[in-house]
Amino acid sequence: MSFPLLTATALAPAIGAVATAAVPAARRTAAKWTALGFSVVTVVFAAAVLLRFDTGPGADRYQLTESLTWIRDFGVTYELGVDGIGVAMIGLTAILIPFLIGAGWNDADPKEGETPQGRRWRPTQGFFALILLVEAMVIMSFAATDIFLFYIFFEAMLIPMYFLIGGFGDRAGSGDEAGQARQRSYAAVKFLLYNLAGGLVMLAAVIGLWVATNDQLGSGTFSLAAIADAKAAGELTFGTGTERWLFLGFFFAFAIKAPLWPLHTWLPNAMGESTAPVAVLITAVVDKVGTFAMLRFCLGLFPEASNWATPAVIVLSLVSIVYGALLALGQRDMKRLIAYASISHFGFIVLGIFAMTSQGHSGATLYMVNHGIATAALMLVAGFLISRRGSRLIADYGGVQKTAPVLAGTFLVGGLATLSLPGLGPFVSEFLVLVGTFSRYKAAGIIATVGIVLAALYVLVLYQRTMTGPVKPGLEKLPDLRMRELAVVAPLIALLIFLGVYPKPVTDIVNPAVEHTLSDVNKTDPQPNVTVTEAEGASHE
Amino acid sequence: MSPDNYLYLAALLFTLGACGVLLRRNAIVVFMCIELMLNAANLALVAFSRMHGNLDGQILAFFVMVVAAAEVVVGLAIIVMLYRSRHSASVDDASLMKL
Amino acid sequence: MNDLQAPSIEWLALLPSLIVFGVAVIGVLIEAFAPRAARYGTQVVLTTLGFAGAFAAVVALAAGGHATTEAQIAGMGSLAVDGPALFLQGVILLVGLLSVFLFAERRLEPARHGTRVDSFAAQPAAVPGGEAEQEAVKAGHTTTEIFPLLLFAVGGMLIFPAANDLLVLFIALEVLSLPLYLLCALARRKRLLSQEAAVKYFLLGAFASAFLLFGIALLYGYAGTVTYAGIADVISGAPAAIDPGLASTMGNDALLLIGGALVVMGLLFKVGAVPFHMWTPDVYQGAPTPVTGFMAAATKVAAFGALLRLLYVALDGTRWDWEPVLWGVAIASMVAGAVIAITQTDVKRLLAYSSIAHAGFILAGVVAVSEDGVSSVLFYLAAYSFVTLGAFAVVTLVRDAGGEATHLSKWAGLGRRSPLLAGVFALFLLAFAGIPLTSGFAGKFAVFRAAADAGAMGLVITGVAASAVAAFFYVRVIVLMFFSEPKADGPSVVIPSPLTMSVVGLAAAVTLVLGIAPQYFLDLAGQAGVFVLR
Amino acid sequence: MESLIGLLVAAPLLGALVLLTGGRRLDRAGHWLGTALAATSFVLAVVLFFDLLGRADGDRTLHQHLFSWVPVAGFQADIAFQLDQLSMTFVLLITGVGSLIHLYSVGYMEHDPRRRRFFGYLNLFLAAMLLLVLADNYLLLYAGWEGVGLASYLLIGFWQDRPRAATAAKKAFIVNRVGDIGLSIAIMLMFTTFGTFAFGPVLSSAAETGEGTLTAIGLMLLLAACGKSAQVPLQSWLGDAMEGPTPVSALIHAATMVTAGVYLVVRSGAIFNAAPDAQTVVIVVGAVTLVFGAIVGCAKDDIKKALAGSTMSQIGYMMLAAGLGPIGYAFAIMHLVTHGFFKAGLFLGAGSVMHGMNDEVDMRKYGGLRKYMPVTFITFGLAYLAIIGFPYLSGFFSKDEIIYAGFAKGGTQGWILGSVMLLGAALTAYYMTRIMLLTFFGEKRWQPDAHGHEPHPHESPATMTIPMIVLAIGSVGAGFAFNLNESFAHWLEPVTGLAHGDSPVGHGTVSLAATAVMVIGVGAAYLQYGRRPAPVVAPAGSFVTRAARRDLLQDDFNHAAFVTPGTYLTRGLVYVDHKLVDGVVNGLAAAFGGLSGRLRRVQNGYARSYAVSMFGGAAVLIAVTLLMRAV
Repeated sequence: MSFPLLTATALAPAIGAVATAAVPAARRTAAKWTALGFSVVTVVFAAAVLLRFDTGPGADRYQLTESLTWIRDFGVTYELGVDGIGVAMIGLTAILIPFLIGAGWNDADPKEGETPQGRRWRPTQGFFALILLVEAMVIMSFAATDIFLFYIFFEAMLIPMYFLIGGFGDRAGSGDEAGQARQRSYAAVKFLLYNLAGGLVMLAAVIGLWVATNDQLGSGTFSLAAIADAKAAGELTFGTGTERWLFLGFFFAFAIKAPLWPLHTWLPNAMGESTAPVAVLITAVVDKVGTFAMLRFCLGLFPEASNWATPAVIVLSLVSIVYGALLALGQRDMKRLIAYASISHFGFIVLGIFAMTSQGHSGATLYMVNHGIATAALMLVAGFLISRRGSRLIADYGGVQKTAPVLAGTFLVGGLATLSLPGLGPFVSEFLVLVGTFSRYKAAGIIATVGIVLAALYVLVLYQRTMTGPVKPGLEKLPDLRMRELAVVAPLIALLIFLGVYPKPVTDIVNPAVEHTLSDVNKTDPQPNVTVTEAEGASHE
Repeated sequence: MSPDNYLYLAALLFTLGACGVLLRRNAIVVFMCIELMLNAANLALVAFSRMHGNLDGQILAFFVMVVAAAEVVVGLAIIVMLYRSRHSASVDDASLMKL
Repeated sequence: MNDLQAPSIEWLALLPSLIVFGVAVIGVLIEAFAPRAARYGTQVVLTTLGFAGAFAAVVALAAGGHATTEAQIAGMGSLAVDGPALFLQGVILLVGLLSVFLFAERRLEPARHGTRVDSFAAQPAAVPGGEAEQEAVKAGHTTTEIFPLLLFAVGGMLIFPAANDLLVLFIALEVLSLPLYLLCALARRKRLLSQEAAVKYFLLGAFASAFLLFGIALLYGYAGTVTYAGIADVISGAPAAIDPGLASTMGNDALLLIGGALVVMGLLFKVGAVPFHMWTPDVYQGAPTPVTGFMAAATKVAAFGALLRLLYVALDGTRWDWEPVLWGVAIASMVAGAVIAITQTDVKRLLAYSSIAHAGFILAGVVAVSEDGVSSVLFYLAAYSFVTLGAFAVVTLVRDAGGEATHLSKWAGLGRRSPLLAGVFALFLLAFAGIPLTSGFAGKFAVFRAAADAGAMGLVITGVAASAVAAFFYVRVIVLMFFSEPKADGPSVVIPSPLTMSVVGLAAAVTLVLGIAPQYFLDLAGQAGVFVLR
Repeated sequence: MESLIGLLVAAPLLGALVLLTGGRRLDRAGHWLGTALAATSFVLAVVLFFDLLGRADGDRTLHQHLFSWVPVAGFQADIAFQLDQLSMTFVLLITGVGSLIHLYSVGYMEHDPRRRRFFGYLNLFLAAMLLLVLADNYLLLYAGWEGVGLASYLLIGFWQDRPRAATAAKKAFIVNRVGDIGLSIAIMLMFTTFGTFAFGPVLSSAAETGEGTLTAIGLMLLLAACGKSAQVPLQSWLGDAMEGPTPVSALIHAATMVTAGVYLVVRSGAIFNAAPDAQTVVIVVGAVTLVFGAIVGCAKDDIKKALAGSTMSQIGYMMLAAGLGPIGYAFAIMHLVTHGFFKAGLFLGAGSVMHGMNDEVDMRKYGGLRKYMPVTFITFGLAYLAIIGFPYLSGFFSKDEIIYAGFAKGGTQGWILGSVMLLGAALTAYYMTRIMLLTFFGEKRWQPDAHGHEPHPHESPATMTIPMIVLAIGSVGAGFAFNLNESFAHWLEPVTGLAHGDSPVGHGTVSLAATAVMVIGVGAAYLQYGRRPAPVVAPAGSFVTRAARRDLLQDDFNHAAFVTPGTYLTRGLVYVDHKLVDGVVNGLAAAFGGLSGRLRRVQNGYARSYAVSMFGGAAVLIAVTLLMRAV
C-alpha cells in the first residue's frame, strides 16, 4: 500500500492538537508556534494531495484511496478517497487554518490582570489545540468515502467546536462579563443541540441505510464504492419511499449544518458570540461539510429522491438567499450581520447543488471555496476592529478609514468579495451558480439575482456606517493593522484576486467530479436552443 | 374441589397485601403486607404443586419462606435504624428526596 | 433399595460464582474473628483477589468454548453457562473489581483522629449525630462489612443472568438485592438521606419481589415446571409429558400472560424502566456514591441479562405478546428519563434519570429479538457500565465541607479549576449522550441498528429524538463546568489515591477504546449472542 | 499588434495596484506615475488606431485571447479582447479624456493628503473601463461593468469623512447593482439560448432565435444600460454622485462611464435590430430621460448637479438614437464622443471655478467670474456653445443628426420623437445659458463663508488649464471633423451598420429648427437671468420648479416605493426571525423544560406513591398483554 496521504493530512493537525495541548501552561508562545507549525505541515500535505490528484481524462473518480476494515460488525470500513470536490475542500480547510491561527494569536490569552485559576487551566493551548482538532475532523469528513466514517467525524467535530464557541469570546469591554458569558454559553449550547439533533436524525437514516443494504446485499455496508457497485449491478435498489425517507434524514442534518432556512438560527448566535477566527472556522470550514455532504451523499446515494426533493429545496434556498440578506440588513451587530450574509450565501450554494447542472455544481463547489476565503477576510478584519474597540455594535463605529485606512481598505475588499464583485473569487462562483440554476429553472435564477443587490446593500451599509463619515469619539487613536494582522489578511486578499482572475486550476480539478455527480443523478445539462455557428473568427479553445 | 378456588384466594390475599402496602404508613405494617403478598404466592405455589403432582412448587414455597426470613432480618434492621434516627416508622416521613 | 442418585453438579463450570461466594463467606468469617485493625487490609486484598480469580475463571471458561460450542446448562438445569451468561458475568466481575477500589478509597474524607476513613458510616446502627456515633468516629471504626456485602451482591448478580429456572432467578434476585439494601444505608455523610434511600429501596424492592414471585407461581401453575426449557416447551405446545394437571392449565393463557407480565415487571423494576423506575432517583441520590456507581452499573447488567434470558429462552413463544408491551416501556423510559432529567439539579439524580433513559435504549435492543439484538445489548451493557462507574467515581471526588458536592450549581467552573477531571467527566457525559468516538455511540448504534433491522424503526426514531433531548442536559452540565465562572466558595476536587484514579482512568480508557476500536468487543459480544436452550 | 490590446488594460491596472498597495513612499510621485500610465495607454491606443486605419475596412477587428477564465462544461468564459472600430473609438475617448483628467487632477487634488490613492482609483477606473469596451464577451464586459461601478463608488465617496459623499457613493453602487441584475440575466439568457455569450457567435446568430427571447435579452440589457447611464427609472444616483471630486464627475459621470450603457446597446445592436419591441422601449427611455434630465438641469443651483442633469439628458439623446437602430447607432456614438469633449470640458471648467471659489458649488453665489478666470471662462464658453448646438461646433453636428434620425423614424412616432428632441434642445440651451450667466456674468455675489473666509477667485494652474484648453479644441472641432464625408459613420459602419432613413423633414430644415429652438432657449434664459441680477437666495418657485429641484421627486418616489417598505420589511423579518423562527426552537426547548418540570412532580418523595405507580404499571402491563391477545 502506498503512503496513506489522506490519513497523513488528517493526522498532522490531530498530532498538532495533542502537541499543542501538551505545551506547559506558562509557555503560551511556544504553543502558538507549535499550532502554527502543524497547520503549515497540514498545508504541505494538502498541497501534496493536490499535486498527486490526477485530473486527466479517464482518471479514477476517487483517488488516493485507502481502505481498511474497521468495525466489521457494523459494515464500517476505514475508506478514504477524494474526488475533485474533496480536494478543493481539503485545500480550503488546510489553507485557512494557519490564517485563523495567526488571526487568533492573542485571542485566548488570559486577560490583563486576570489571575490564572488553577495551575492546569491552559486556555491558550486549548484554543489552538481545539482548532487543530476541528481541522483534523473536517479533513477526515471530506476524505471519508464510507458513510459511517463520515458520520462519525461529522458529529464528533461538534464537540471541539462547541468548546471553541462557548469557551472563548471577544474581548469586549462592555463590562457585562456575566451577561456575555451567558450569551456565549447559550450560543454554544444552541449550536451543539441544533447540530446534534440534525446528526441524530441522520443517525436514524444511517441505520436505515444499513438495514437496506443488509437486507439486499446480505451484509450491511457503508462503503460508497460498494454501494455504487451494487447499484450498478442492480443488486441494490431502494424503494421510492425508503429512498425518500433516507434522503430526508441525511438532508435534514446537512441543512442544519449548511445552514438552510428555517434551520439557520443557531448560526448568528454562534458566530456572533465566538471570536472572529472561530466564527470563520464555523462558517468557512465546518459548515462546508454540510453542503459538501449534500453533493456527495444526498445526490450520490439518493438520486431519485434528490430529484424528487429538488423543487422544495430550491424554494428553501431561494428563501435563504433573500431572507438571509434582508436580515443581514437589519442587524446592529457586525458579526451577526456577516452570519446572516453567510446564510444568504449558503442559499446560493445549495441552489447550485440542486440546480443539477455542471455550472451549478462547479459553481457551488467554487462557491464553498470562495465563500470560505471571502468570509475569512471580512470576518477576520471585523475581528481586528472589534478587538480594538471592544464592541460588536455597528453603531459604535464610524470614520475608521480616517484613522486606520489599511484596516478599512482590507475590510472593503472583504466586503466587495462578499458582494461578489467581478475580479474577486466569489463572483465567478456566484455567476456559475446563477447560470447553472437559470439554465434549468428560469424563475429561480431570476429570484436569486435579487441576492446580488441585497448583498451590495448590506455590505456597503456596513462599510458606510463603520468606516466612513466623521470619526466617532473614542476612535481617534485607533491603531491601524499590525504586521501580524496584515500578514493574515493580505494573502487572503491575494487569493481572492487570484481565484477571481484565474479560477481555472480549481475548475479543472472540480469539473470531472461534477460530471460524475451529474451522472449519479442521471442529469445532463440543458442544451442551448440555438446551435451557434462559429463566426467572425472568435477564438475559443 | 376446583383448584381455581385456591387461586382466587391467593389472588385475594395478594391484592389485600398490595393494598396494604399502598395504604398503610407504618413501615412495619407495610413490610408485613409484603409478607402477606409473599405468602399469597406461596399458597398459589402449593396449590399448583398439588395440582401438577410435582414437588417443585412446594420446594419453591420453602425457599420463599427462607428468603422471607432473610428479608425480615435486613428489613427490620433498616426500619429500626430509620426509627432510631427519626423516632417514627412512618414511610411518609421518609420523603426528603423528591422531584 | 435404590441407590441415592447424587445430583451431578458441574463444579468447574460454576467456578466463578463459587469463588465469589466462597470469598464472601471467608469475608464474613474475617469480620467475626480478625482483629479490627487487620480487617480493612485483609478484606480489600481478599475481595480483589476473589473478583480477579472469578474473572480469570470466566475467561478460562470462555476460552474453553463454554461461551459457544461447549455452552451447557449446569446444576441440574438451574444455571446456564453460555455466551451471554459468561459475557455478563465478566462485565459484572470487572465492575465489581473496580467497585472494590471505590469502596476502599480512604483519602477523600478528611482523616478523623489520625485514622483515614472511607465513605461509609463508622457505626451504621448508631443514631446520626448521636453519642454512639461520635464514639465510633473517635475510635476510628469503619464498616469493613461492606466488602462481604459487595461479594454477596456480586455473587447474586453472577447467578442472575445465568439463572435458567424461576426458582434460581428468585433466589439470585434476593441474594443480590439484600446486600444492596444494606449498602445503601451506610453512607458516612448525609445519613438521613442514606437511610431513607435504604428504606425506599428495600420496601419497593420487596414489593417488586412479591410481584415477581406471584408471577413465578402463576407461570409454574401454567407449565407445571419452573425450568425455562420446560416452560418454553409447554408454550410451544410440546411438553415432555402431559399429566392431567398440566392438561388443564396449559391451555390457560391468562396464567401464562399474567404470570409472564408479573415476572417481567419484577425484572423491569431492577432495570429501572418506566413506570417501575421511581425508586431510582431517590436511591441513587441517597446511597453512598461508590455504592450508587456499583449498583447503577452492575445491577443493570445483571437484570438485563436475566430479562434477556427469560424473554428469549422461556417466553420466546409469547414474543408477540410481550413485544408491544416492551415497545411501550422502552419508549416511555427513553422519553420520561430524558425529559425529566432536563430540570434536575443534583448530579446523582441527573445520572439516575439518565440511567432510566438508557434502560429505554437498551430495551430497544431487547425488543429486536435477534442474535444481533442480544449481542448489541451485551455490548451496550458493557459500554454503559464502565461509563456509569467512571461518572460516579468522578462524583465522589468533587467535595466541599459537607462531603460530596452533588448540587449542580456547585459544579460551576469546575473545568477551570481541574480541567483534567472535568474533561474526563465531560467525556463520560458525551458517551452517555452517544457522541461518536465514544463507547456510548457504538453501543447506541449497535442497539438501534438491531432494532431497525428487526423492523422497529419507530423505536429507533423515538430513541433518536430522546437522545436529542437527553443531549440537552448532558450539555448543560458541560456548560456549567466549563463556561460558568467558578464560585468563590465552590467545591474542590480531592486528589484521590491511586484506587479511584485507576477506576476513573480505566473507565475513560474503556470509553474511548470501545468508541474508537470496538471491533474486538463487538466480536466478543457477537459470539456471545446465543443462549443455550437446554 | 494584437498583443498590445492587453497592455491597454494592463498599464492602468498596474498603476492602480502599485498606487493602492505601495504605501506612503509613493505619496510624492504617485500622481505622476498614474498620469504617465494613463498616457501610456493613450499612446498605445493611438498606435493601435493607426494600425487599424492602415488595414482594410473589413479587417479592422483584432482579437487577443489571453487565457480561459471560467471553463465549466458548456460554459466557456475567456479573458479575451476584441478591438474593432467601436471599441477603438471608446478606447481613444477613454484614454484621451482620461489622460487629460489625470493631468488636471494633479493640480486639482494638490492639497489633498490622499492624492496618491485618488490616482490609484482613477487608474483602476481606466483599467475597468477599458476592459468593459475591449471585452470580447459579455461576461468579461460584465466584469468591467462592475469594475467601473467599483471605481465610481470609490471616487464618489473619495471624501469618505463626508457622510453625504459616502451615502452618494453607496447609492450609486446599489442603483447600478439593480441595473446589473439586468446584465446578468441577459447573459444567462444568452447562455441558455446560444450556449455562449461571446460577442461573435451571439450577435451573428441572434436572428436565428425567437423574437420573444431577443426582446427579453434586449430589455435586460436596457435595464443594465439604464443603471450605468442614469436613465429613467434608474437615474437617481447621478445627481448625488456629484459629491465626488470634480475630475471624477468629468471623467466618469460625464465623459466615459455613464456612456457605457449606450455602448452596450450599440454593441448589442444585432439583438435589438431583431427585437423591435425592445428598441421601442429604448427609445421611450431615451426620450423620457432627455426631457427629465433637462428639466432637472434647469432647476438646479448647484453647478455640478445642473451639469449632471444635462449629462442625463444628453445620454438620453444617445440612448434614443441607439434605439432607432442602424440609422442612429453611429450618431449615438458620435454624440457620445463629442459630448465626451464638451461635457468633460464643462465639468473641468466647473471644477476650476470651484477651485477658485473655496469649493463653493452654488451658482447663485458666483457671478461675474469671467474677469477673474479668463481661461476657464473661454474654454467653458466654447464647450457651452458646443453643447447648445451652436452651428458648426461639435454638438451641432451630432445632435442634429440624431434629431434628423428621429424624424426619419417616420409616421407619428417620428414627429413625436423629433419634437421631443427639439424641446430638449431648447431646454439645453436654456439651462446652459443659465449656468453661463449665473457663473460668469453679472455682479459678484459671493460672501464670506461661516469662518469668515471670503473666496478669492483666481485662475487655476497650468495642469488644470491645459486639459481644459485641449477639450475646448475638441468641443469646437470634433463635430466638424467627424461629419466630413460622414467619416465617423463610415468608420463605424462595419460594426454598427449604417442606414439612411427617409425623413419627412429635410436635413436643412432640422438644422434650422434646431438652431431656432436654441435661440429661443438662450433668449429665455437671458430674459430671466441676464437682464437683472440673480437673487442669491433661490426664490420659492412654482410647484414644477420645486419638484425639479428635488430631481422631480425621484428620491421621494424611491423612498416611498422601496426604501421605506424595505426598512419595514427588514425590521419585520428581524422580529419574525427572532420571535417566530428562533421562537419555535426556543419554544421547543422551553416546552420540554415545562414538561420536565411537570413530570418530575410525579416524583413526590413518598414511597407509597411510588408503589402505586408500580402497581398501576403492573396492571397496565397485564391489561395490555391480555388485550393484545384478545385483539
